Amino acid sequence: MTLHIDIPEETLSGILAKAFRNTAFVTGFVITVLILVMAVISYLWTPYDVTKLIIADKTQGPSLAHWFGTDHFGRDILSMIMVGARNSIAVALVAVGIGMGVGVPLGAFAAARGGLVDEALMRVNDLVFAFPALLSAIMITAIFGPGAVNAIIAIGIFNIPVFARVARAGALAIWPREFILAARAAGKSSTQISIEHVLPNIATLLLVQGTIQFALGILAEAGLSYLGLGAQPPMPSWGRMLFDAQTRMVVAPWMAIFPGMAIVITVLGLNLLGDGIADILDPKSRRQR
Amino acid sequence: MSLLEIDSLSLTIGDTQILKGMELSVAPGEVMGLVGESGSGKSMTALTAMRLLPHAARATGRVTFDGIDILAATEDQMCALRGDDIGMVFQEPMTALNPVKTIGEQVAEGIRWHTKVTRAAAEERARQMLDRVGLPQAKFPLSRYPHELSGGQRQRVVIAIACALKPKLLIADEPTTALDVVLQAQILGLLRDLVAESRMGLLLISHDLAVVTEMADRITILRRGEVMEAGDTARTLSEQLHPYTRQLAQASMHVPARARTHDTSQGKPLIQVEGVTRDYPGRRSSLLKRAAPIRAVDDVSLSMQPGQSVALVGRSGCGKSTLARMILALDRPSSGTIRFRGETITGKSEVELKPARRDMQVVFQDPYGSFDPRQKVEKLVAEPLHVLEKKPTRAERREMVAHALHEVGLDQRDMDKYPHEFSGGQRQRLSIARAIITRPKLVVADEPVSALDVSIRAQILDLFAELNQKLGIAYLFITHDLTVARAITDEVLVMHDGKIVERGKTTEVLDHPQSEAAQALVAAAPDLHRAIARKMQEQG
Amino acid sequence: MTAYLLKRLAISLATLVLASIVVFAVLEILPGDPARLMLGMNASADQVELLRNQMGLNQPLLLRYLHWAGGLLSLDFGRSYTYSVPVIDLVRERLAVSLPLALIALALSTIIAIPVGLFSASRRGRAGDTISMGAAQLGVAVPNFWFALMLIYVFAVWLRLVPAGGFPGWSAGISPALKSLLLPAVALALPQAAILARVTRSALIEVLNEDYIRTARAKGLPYRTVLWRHALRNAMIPVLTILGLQFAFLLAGTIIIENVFYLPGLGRLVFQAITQRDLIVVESVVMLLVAAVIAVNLVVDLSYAVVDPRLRSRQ
Amino acid sequence: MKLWKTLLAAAVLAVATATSAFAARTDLVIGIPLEPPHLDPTAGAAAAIREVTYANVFEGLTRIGPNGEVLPDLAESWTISDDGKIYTFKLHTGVKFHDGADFSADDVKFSLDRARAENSVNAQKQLFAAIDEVDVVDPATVKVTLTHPQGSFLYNMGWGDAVIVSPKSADTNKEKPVGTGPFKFESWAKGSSITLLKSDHYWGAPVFLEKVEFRIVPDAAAAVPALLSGDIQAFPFFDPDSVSQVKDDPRFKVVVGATEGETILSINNKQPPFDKLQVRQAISYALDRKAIIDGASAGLGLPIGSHMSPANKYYVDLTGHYPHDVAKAKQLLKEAGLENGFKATLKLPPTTYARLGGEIIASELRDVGINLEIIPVEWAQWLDQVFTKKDYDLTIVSHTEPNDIDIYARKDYYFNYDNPTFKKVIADLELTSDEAKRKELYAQAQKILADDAVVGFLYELPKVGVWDAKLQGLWESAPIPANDLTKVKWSE
Repeated sequence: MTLHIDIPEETLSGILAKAFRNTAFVTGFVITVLILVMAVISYLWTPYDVTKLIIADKTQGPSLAHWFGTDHFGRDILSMIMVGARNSIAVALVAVGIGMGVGVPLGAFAAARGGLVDEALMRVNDLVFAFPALLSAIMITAIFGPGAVNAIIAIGIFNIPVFARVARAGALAIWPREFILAARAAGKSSTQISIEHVLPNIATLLLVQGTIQFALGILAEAGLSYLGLGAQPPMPSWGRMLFDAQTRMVVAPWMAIFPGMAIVITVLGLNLLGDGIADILDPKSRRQR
Repeated sequence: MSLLEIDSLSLTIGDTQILKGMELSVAPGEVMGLVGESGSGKSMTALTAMRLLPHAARATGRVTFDGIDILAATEDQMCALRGDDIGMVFQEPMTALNPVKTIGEQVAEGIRWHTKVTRAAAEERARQMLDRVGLPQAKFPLSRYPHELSGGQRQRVVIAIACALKPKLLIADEPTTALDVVLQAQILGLLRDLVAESRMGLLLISHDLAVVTEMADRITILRRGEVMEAGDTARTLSEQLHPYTRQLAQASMHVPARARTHDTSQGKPLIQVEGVTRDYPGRRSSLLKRAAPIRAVDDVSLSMQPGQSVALVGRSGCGKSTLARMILALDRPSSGTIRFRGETITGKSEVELKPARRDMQVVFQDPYGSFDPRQKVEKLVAEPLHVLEKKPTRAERREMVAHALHEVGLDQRDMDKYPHEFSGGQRQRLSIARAIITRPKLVVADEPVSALDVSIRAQILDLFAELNQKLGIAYLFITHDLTVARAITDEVLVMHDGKIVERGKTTEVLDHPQSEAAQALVAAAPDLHRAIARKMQEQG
Repeated sequence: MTAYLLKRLAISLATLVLASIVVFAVLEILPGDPARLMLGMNASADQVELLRNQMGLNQPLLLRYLHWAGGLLSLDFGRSYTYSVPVIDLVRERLAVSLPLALIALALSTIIAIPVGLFSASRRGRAGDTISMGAAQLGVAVPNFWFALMLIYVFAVWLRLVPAGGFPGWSAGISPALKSLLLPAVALALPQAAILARVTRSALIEVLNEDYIRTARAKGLPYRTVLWRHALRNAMIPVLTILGLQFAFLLAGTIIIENVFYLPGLGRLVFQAITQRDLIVVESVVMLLVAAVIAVNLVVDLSYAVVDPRLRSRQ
Repeated sequence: MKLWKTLLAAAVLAVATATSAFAARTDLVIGIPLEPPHLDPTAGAAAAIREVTYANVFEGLTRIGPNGEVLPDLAESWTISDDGKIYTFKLHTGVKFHDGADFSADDVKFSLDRARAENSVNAQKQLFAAIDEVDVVDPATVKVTLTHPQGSFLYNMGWGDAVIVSPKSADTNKEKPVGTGPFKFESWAKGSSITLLKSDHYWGAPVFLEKVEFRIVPDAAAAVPALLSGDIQAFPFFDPDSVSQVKDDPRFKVVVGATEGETILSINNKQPPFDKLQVRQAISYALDRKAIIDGASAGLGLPIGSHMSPANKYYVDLTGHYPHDVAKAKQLLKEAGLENGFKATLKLPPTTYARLGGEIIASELRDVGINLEIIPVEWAQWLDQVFTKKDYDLTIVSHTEPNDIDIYARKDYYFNYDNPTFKKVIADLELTSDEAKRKELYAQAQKILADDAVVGFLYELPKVGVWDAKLQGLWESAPIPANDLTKVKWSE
């Protein structure tokens, strides 16, 4: 299987014009921005203090005072979702950063070198892929203890081979291009070529994969927190809120519904954004109207 | 009565007008040639006749086949026509066949679908058909998969599929563009015979005036979706009444004006290739048996003088590109040595190669693929400056780029644009600007004009010729197109199966080829002069 | 073909050996003493030390690795620290839950996804496509444990159609056993089906843009026939890849779902074993899962060759 | 919201009535939170072993009743010598083990000797420490001689660890327990459930249930739906935190009883700054027990002021010793030179009360300037790091052994608390038999612990049972870990 990369030959304004005609992109973009804005606002203001427990107010249903109700410690769920967004975004984003930061150079290097280096790196990749990701994440948190930082590491490690693979496949599709040959004829080293020509041309591919991994990271963080292995109190996290909610589903279903929806909407937004970007930048996938 | 009648056909895809008031007809047994440069709407005409247009396309006008209104027919009616009464051959044989089905299945499928015969009967007919197109059962059983065949063989399979049910009309859309000249001649011969045998109408679509002239009874010349001129082939091309027709014909036969000033026999050779061989590891057929390596270049020796323009011609796969890459030190020979200006460049590291790189540059075939779309012209054209001893300042760099652009006929303001803002011909000029910016002694050009339309190609050949004169750059042209070789080179090397089989002055070799390989190339090369002459003769 | 097969096999084996070293090393640094856990708060340090000796925890590292790895080869996985029964018996019991669960979920997701993908691809850009792909987008975004919670409350607590969790065992009869696997399987399958449907659709669309589809259409075959005969098989490679990944995921990644439905499956066994520091169980189950993933990948690789004749002649 | 609930209730009811056409049931599925590692109560400490086997599969000479009283069991009656050193037990006759073997005095001698032997793996060997000699008088009579009089001997013999086993099956009880009880072991699906069946030849009063399944439900989240959907009919040890989910449902009965579990915020007394009395006292003032009980235990459980169950006869109410007083706490921290507060860690084992309580305590201590980092740990890590290596600042745990105030006098116990006065009081207690004097000493001990604010005393862990309203005869309290099913039946 060979990857085919179409390099769009368009101006930025052309791409933007197209972007804002793409429903998936616009929807995804709006949702993602809203979530980000919510997370930023939470630094400055939340309806209630999420570190303050008011046991007397526990498990109140949605009302004007508490739009999404309160949790088992009387904390405002809306405020917790706002602050929790911070955690989810931070964990997923840093994990993507780790994956990209390590994976992309590895993949690009493997593609540039080829031969034994490539083979060895890909076998290591296979090795990591052979471990069920969640299981390994559980083991990692079992060793280092639960917490947001270890969740980031656990998720980030499994982003590495993903990005390495994507970067390698993308780079392998770029390397046979004539402009690479031209650069080689101009005496550029493979590292220089990787940086100057290969990476910019697979950037969109990585961007799309990045949004996918970002979304998966949010799901993974929620899963780990749900098992009690993610962010620890008093830092609210969406997965942890679901963990707390599951024993109170009958009396306080809002405790499960709203954080769950926050996850769904965020992941949906990111996936739509990724789809939109892929759609806009891949001329072959132009929708027929 | 015409078999296919296209009347005031207009076609839009989205907001783009593709065809405007298109008129065309094909009579039974007639070969109609449809000629035009890229983007003229040739292929869309063919797809309209098949009604295989993209979803967003809207066609108005009249298209009738055998009395049936194609634009109004139901999908079922069209399915009954396609493959049975109208066959179609496509341009790209490498992708036109389903990779996961055997050639037998693919040929028999249409037969079974239309005639409802048993599998065995359909396979028998498929076998006959494949035999007819030159793929005899003994060598090419039905169980072969497409990837086991070469490009020419695959095109034969596609023709077998299209002609399996002896359609009344065969549409061939650039059927030979992806093939080398020798294969092209073979496939065209096959098409001609098949059409004659069963009195098919043939709509032959091509950008190559010579090919169409050789094949067609009548010709339609298309430009930007409009018919420029249509009529009897010989008359149209000999009279050249329409200015566009004349422009096309002249461009096809264009030879740049060159004064031969470079004496080729004296001085130190610029490049010396001595006994160079390049092997690639072969496919392993089993675990234990290591397959014999594939020898791409076999003990080749040659030398070039400074300022000399040399053509390296040969059929596709003969090893000419591999040889060129080794000369450019982008690939390493398995054995033998290459010397550039007397210095060995084989086995040197990138750093050691820097001085050599400064003096040799490359121009590639594809004007689209040879530029990184993410970088601006300034950076792209300046890329070879990387090998200079002293890195130029930014101002110096811009100055050098501006100069190079000027030399290739582009404006210096172009350096702040992206490559996609240029047309194909302009990009090839950029490519040349990049190649000459370091003032090299040698430029290797790998099929530099074969992807260009004829009129553009003439301009680029002129540019090459001009620069050769002005800067004294030596060229090594890699090409399968003898007209290019004839137009611009002093000497020709004919390569076949990894070996150089003939070498000599260009005109001598092309007019009196000695080796079998050279003879085949010369015989197969389409030539507009000859074609028109022949047509005139036929018609008396 | 044989060369290709042998090479794949060799790579798989090497990966397996490397994986066993990684697993062993990782568990070595896992904090917590299994012996102390078994004896509880009231045991003395001497008692703990005695037990550590009995469990062989005080032997040198390499010796223990070789002993363990050697055991794996002869399917002797050792004895569980907490249950003090052979690990292989535990695994066999748990596999009787996890394997059917994974298979049912995989079957469900395939049965849902492939037709939806075909439907969407053939109606590209139309309402049917938009709706089904919108649903798929949603499906991909829903965390499966949250979905499982919602399912439990609707179907088990409110409607009481199926058990809320637990597994009666196959001895209780096929029907009750299957019934208790239904909700978990649905919770696992739907998000996977969403992914698979999207992959199927995009693979099909990619294939439908290929030249040979036009060749087939030019033969006079109707669109549907072309879709089935020419497009689907070519679109199978990415679909197979995802199926392979999903099986691996389903077999191992059921940890959360098995916890939500308290099913006695492999996922929960390993999760419990980690918390209880039943290292021997963790090691064995992880290795088993890794072996399963590698085996599935191998099968997928080989099935590529079945689907695509080009790979058959390549090494 | 209201209408929505009514509609759903109607739907649920409709389905429920359609399926509930059963007569007096004889089967029961009981949910237990932890899976026993094996089923031999004489060879392991896990409470889960007793929760399955005690009084059901295995029986002892005596047994503990639902309120902690000592009742005769395999011993029909007994006499005690005047010096309190010789116990003569008269045994029931016609008793058989589940494998058909006859029960006799030989089995009693075997069981007691096995438990106190040098290489015994019994988890509570101290129960048998006072035994000097066990003699078989005749097949129905056993004489036990003690080295010194021991008031709690009959009580000790009622523990799960002191059950009588047969020499024939003693070694295989872990996997296939064989006892004399009314239920015999049927099967154990690891990780899932343990099934007991009614024994055909039980010596005592016949039991009502035919089949009992102990389903392992480790997760509070899974327990509620299982209960609501009727899969499991009783959770004798229900997570108090989940009680709100079922307490208004007429189908279920919620029973709150007492345990011997003092839930405390353990403090490492040698770890600065907790070595300062003011700091520990500040913590005690900072704790709001009511909020903790409400938030971590659904309002169930009694506050404590020292290490003693309010149900205990030696209990002294010291809950007023440190009232919730943030200002006072801050004042004390200032006196300790920590007016700017400080950071510390709080390691939490995986129980609900610890995890929830930890969050609340962290919030309360933050109010006085102590910033706690919460570190959740598994039991294995907790035992290793906190209990054994004493590598901790604060932790929350429930000490469930009855009457265990002496742990504060133990050498190297994980509190790192060393007070000679307290040790003296505990040593005196050992030697004192006068009840008034004992009461006085116990009061003194409790007072010292409170004064020293050794740990943060929180509340007495409640035993919350939830079961089908039609189910009768389950224990309400848990004087010892057990699920005695001998009196359990379904009402008509």
